[in-house]
Amino acid sequence: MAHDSLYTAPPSGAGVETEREGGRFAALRRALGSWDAAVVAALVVAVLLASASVQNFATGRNAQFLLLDLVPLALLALPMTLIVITGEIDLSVASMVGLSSTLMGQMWLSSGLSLELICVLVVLLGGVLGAVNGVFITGFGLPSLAVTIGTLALYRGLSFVVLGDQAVADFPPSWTAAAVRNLPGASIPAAVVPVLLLAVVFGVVLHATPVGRALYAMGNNDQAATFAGVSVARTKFWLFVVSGAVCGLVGVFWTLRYASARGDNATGLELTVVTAVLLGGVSIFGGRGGLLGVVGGVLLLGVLRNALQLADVDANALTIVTGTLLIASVVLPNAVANLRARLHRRRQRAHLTAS
Amino acid sequence: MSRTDTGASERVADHPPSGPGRPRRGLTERLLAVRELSLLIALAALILVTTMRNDRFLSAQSIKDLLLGCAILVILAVGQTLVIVTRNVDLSIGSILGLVAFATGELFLAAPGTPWPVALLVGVALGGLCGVVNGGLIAVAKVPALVITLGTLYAFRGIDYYWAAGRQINAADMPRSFLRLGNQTVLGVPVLFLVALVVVAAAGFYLRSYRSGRELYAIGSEPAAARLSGIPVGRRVFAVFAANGALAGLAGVLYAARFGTLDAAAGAGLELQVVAAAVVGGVAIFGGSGSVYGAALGAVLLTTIGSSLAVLRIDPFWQQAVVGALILAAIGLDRLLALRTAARLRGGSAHGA
Amino acid sequence: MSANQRGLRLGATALTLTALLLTTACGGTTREKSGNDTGGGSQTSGAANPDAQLKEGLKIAFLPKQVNNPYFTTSDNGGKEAVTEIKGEFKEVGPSEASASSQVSYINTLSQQGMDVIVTSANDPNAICGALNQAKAAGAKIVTFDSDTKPECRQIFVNQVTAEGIAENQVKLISEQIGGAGEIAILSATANATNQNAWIALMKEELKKSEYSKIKLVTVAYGNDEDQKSFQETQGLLQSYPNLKGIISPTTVGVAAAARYLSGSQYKGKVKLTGLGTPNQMREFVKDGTVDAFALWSPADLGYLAAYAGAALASGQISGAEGDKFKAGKLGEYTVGKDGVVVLGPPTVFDQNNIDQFQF
Amino acid sequence: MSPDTDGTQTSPLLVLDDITKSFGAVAALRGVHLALHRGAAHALVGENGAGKSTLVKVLAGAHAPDSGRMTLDGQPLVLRGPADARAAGIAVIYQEPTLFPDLSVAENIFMGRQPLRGARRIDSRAMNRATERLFARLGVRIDPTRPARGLSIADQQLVEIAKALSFDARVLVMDEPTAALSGVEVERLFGVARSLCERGAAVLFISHRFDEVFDLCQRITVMRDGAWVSSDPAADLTVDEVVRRMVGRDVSSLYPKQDTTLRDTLLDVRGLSRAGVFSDVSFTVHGGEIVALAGLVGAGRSEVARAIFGVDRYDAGQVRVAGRVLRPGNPRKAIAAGMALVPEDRRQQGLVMELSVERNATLARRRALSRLGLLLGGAERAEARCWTRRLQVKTSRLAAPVATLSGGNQQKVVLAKWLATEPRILIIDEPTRGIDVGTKAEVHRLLSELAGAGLAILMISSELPEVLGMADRVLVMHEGRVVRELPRAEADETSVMFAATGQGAAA
Repeated sequence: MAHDSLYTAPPSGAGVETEREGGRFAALRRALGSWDAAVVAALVVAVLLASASVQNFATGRNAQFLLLDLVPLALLALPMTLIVITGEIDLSVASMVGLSSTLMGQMWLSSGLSLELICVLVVLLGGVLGAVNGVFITGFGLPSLAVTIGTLALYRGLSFVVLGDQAVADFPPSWTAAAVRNLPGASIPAAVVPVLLLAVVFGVVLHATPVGRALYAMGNNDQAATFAGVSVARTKFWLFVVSGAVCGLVGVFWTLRYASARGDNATGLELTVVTAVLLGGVSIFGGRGGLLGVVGGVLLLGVLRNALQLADVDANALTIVTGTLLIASVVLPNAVANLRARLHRRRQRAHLTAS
Repeated sequence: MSRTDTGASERVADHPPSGPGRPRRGLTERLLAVRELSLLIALAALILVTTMRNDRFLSAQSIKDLLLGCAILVILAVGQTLVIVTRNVDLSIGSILGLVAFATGELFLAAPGTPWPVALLVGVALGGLCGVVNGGLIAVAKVPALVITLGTLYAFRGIDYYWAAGRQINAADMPRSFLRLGNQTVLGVPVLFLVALVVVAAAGFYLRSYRSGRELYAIGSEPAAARLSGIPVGRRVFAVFAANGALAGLAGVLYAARFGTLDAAAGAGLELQVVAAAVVGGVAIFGGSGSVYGAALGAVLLTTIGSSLAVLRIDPFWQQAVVGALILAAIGLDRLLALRTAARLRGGSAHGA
Repeated sequence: MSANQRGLRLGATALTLTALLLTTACGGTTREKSGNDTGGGSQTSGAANPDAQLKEGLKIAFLPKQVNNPYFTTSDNGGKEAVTEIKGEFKEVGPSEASASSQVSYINTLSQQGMDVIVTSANDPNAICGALNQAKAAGAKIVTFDSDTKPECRQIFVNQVTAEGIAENQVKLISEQIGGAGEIAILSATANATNQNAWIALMKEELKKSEYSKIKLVTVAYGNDEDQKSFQETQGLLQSYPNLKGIISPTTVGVAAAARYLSGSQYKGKVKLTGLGTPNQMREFVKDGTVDAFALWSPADLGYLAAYAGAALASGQISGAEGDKFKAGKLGEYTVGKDGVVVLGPPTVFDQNNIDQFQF
Repeated sequence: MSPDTDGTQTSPLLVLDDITKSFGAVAALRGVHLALHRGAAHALVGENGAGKSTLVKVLAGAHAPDSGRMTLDGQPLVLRGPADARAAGIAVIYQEPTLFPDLSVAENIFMGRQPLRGARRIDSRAMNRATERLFARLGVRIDPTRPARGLSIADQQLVEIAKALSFDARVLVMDEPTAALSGVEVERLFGVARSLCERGAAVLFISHRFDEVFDLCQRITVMRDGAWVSSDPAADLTVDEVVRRMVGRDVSSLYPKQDTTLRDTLLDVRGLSRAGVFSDVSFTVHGGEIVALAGLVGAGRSEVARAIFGVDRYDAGQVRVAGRVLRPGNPRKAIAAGMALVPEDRRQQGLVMELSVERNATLARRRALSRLGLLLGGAERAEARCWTRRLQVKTSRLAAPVATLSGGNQQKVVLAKWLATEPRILIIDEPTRGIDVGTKAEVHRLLSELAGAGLAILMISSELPEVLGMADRVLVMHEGRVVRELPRAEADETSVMFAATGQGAAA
């Protein structure tokens, strides 16, 4: 398994080396045990601060805008969380959304199928796109990073090929309106409901089923997981399929919400998804993190962007903020853990010399 | 890791080998040569097919265009090779290139009399600085380069946007002498391509003939063993990112000279092509093997594909899909070859004692 | 079968079943059935009062396709000048990449901030419609410029020139340069750029006129508004069509890239190039003889006019109905045309003689 | 009192004094002393897990000691990394070869020290010639330009030895270098070591083979459980005495395997082959029986176990469990059939170090414990509590990461994980590697009990006393084949080692 150690800086280390790593990761673990709580706390602080200082933030209408903007991000973050926990990554999600969207447009334009059937087909096709990733990664044993960079380009290219020079926009207004409609009597978009349902499903799978246990085990140590009877390759394959299917779903939502199927839909969204997942406390090395933290991360990211936008912060500054948040959310936990480990060693040394 | 007896070594108990023989060509080298050869064949086939459709594709002008077009990608691919060989990746080069290109324009705006070599140095230094940021973050945080450079991809681009604030720098703002760099030729060969050739040759020479160059391969091949051998892994990786940044900076300055019109979006999305060029050129994404010559050939091949798509009047939208498909095909092929080689080595003789 | 697999398969099956259920229950919506039920025509609300004074303190926001495009920077600055003249509050926001979805998010923000006028250039004629309608419902006046949305989503569209005007102008320029006969090609922006496609269609119409009968349009290439791509496409055009006499590139990025390519190639001066470009970008190439003449409207004036149109709407001077008239500061009086379209005027042609008088 | 003041004439070259090193809660080295003299070979012996390898890594500069002093030639020695150790003239041959698979053999040997020519360029011809000279000294012929990928483990070890030789080191540390070597190669190696000694170098030799230790070394240091036990001239010691010091008590009392009645054949392996790894391996294990698989490192024992359990595929042959053919390459089927494998490498294969004791103990049972596909309530906790109590795992809480436990307790968690699946066949690879003596005895008693309860146990062990004490039958492997089968009565150190080293195997 060459790919599990690819691009991971810490030494995979033979023998006793890992014992020291164990110590460090234990510290990391303590730091992260509270990461969920920290994210939620940061979210609350952000909401309070924004409500107090940013005009027009704390209104029902704004909440609706905010949530509606977050639907694709939240949906994509769910399977991404599981994939990153197994130590892999899927960078092709945004391209799969784009391709799903254009496929939907093309089918609507030329196939004469009913929109309901098209939606189902698009979700299934998304699954097929994910399966291509899965085959390359688990079948050929290639690093998911390299494969999904490849499919990032491939799927985006194909999505331009599919619709070429047109944007399909004549979807029935009843459908496009449904995508942005609010729940009756509330300023919460109806689309939030399926997102919540899926979040609960993913949360339960991750935290309270044998599958979830296996995901954590293989993310930490896929050899040990294999020895314990976990089908590492097969599980990962299906995760990528699920990721593709969710992308298909997001493609459908995106198309209807913006009433437009275009090749460039959702370009660059993968960065935001990965940022939200890492911000939510999922370790890029795999094996650690939870869904609650990720949901917190998604909301935090959304609130920050929305509030900054309302406060008339330049779009370019927002780009910098997203990039910096991504870096911070991987650098901080590691830096904290390193610091703790160093303090721990120093204490130990002091203890030893004293005795 | 295969731990199997290959019987590849012949154990001679009593008579040591008869003096130092002529070193044979190593298996690795032979495999590499095969890859570079097959790239050349692919390139030739592509040019042939395109020329059959349109004989102007092989005219002097067209070849000049090709060489001009691939120069920047070649330089970036060389830098990326240095990084990938150490089992890392740098996704931020497109943004570094954009930032440096714009900075070059700004420099000429602020100090119109600046001689172009100074601008070149400033650009390389700025690119190097970006690389140092990448390298520093990776060294401090000990997290995968992928994540860090994905972050700086956006951060550098954001700085670029912020600085440019929607402005554009035009050819008229830059000195003629600088712009001539972009399309001047020496004996019919564009200066830009010559610069790229020098970079390729220098990097290839360094990687083959210097201790620290070989250490890069060692780091990518087996990081744990590299540490035990006393190789300063952290320092080397840091240096590699700095060097890659500097090369992206060089590419940025050349970009400014070539295109003349600069806004903040220069080089956006280029990282995919660069990674593709390196991977197609036989640089193993797992690190430890591959050459800058292969990567450079990969870059030439990609550029030629782009040009021939235009000449063959194939829907340009296919181009990005082709880049993606090439990445997948290249890494898949490498994997297949590696498995084959491993099987051959293992199957050679099972405990043939 | 493993339980693990079972779980995943169960999920997939459930998903499919739900969707299928949905399908059968609703009986299916097909394209034929849904038809084109989007009503046309701009909706005008309330009657206009042509004598109303322009209000002061109007909050006018510019939302270009993207904030990093120099063209939009120039036109937004024109808008700013106008807003300052009428003592309003000016604001420019926008995404760093030209995508419709991020424009939606900005429209929502602007509407949330209680803007009186939103002046925007649409990345997609449909995608931002919903958000614009919501903003309109919340009390904002919507003016589009440069790139329109569907007419029902805005009150006024300030068109730089009529598409016919562009087509006429461009074809005339190239015909003059190549001597009225020969092969020409078009280098466009992205293949789904709405206005580009409209212009190209009209150019094709224009070329059917008898005076252009000896001119043959061989192909349309797409440079995606990227330097490198436009470069490559120009190169491809010249190789594919050895008899090419001229290129029209009705996009600022494309024409500059093509000019730069030509100026460094053997085709310099032999293959003519015209198109829509900014004087600053093209000055170099006009002076070195690569380009004889090209055209553009003034982006600053475009923004200026759009700001006045928005202010007139918000002050109740006009409602967007055909025939409404308003004064746009230094540019004088304009009349709203059919479908709420206001036309800036004919494009300016730049050549060796006048190019130094323009700085944008 | 310093342990090395007794009767040596010269002042020592390298001295380690009171070296301490711990990893988290595990103390790997506790006050270790060592003195190496010029021109002398010094043996370091101890059981697996006694801390020898950690000490080697300290010498190599790979681990910084928590406390203690090192002096080289009377000067204080501080190693901030492997590069410092090299600069000080300390060369290390590791137990596991540490080569760069993509680089050539010659480059592996000279990495970082390649011979140079003008402009500081690498002189690859000189490098290849030097490599050939080194191999000539060792009496082997390996193409210096071939990549290290694909070398056999013996050849890899030879490259490592050549690397150490190329240093002209003042101190040569060899951590079990002979495990994979044939007799001739070992002799060559010793010849080289002796010639280094004659030139004034100090050699530290770590091995489990006592004949080699007494053959090569003048002094012997014994370690146990991370602590220094004794350092004496080899001439004053006997093998029995050394073993007694290593183990800390009499050997015989350690292995309480009870005789049991044999039941039906539970595991039946027929003609199992995997190209280049092992071939034509056949044997059976009955219920109530402990069968040991003995052999040298690299003989293919663990690989056979992995193939039986389905972690690896095999090319030919068949595995039957209680008469039924087991599907190859699927550990889950093996588990379902009642098989359990306690792997050799606890850290990499047995445990998920960052997960809790509870999660680890129930990982193989996660499906059985779920209700309607959900793991709710305290099902896992209850199960984990039950088994950690039965095996007396010492841990503060079940939610603690398993990395915080000591080696012996970690091994118990692995056992708990597999015993919880209530297997019929237990394959256990190096059951007592790296755990303390008290726990060892517990593990042995447990194995005996399990066999008594009717389990079929296949035990792989590199520790001869353990093999001889525990096994009802001993299968000896050499180079991928089972070369001898010895019933308990016939198995002794000589007969097993004889077969394991391939001597007389053909007979």
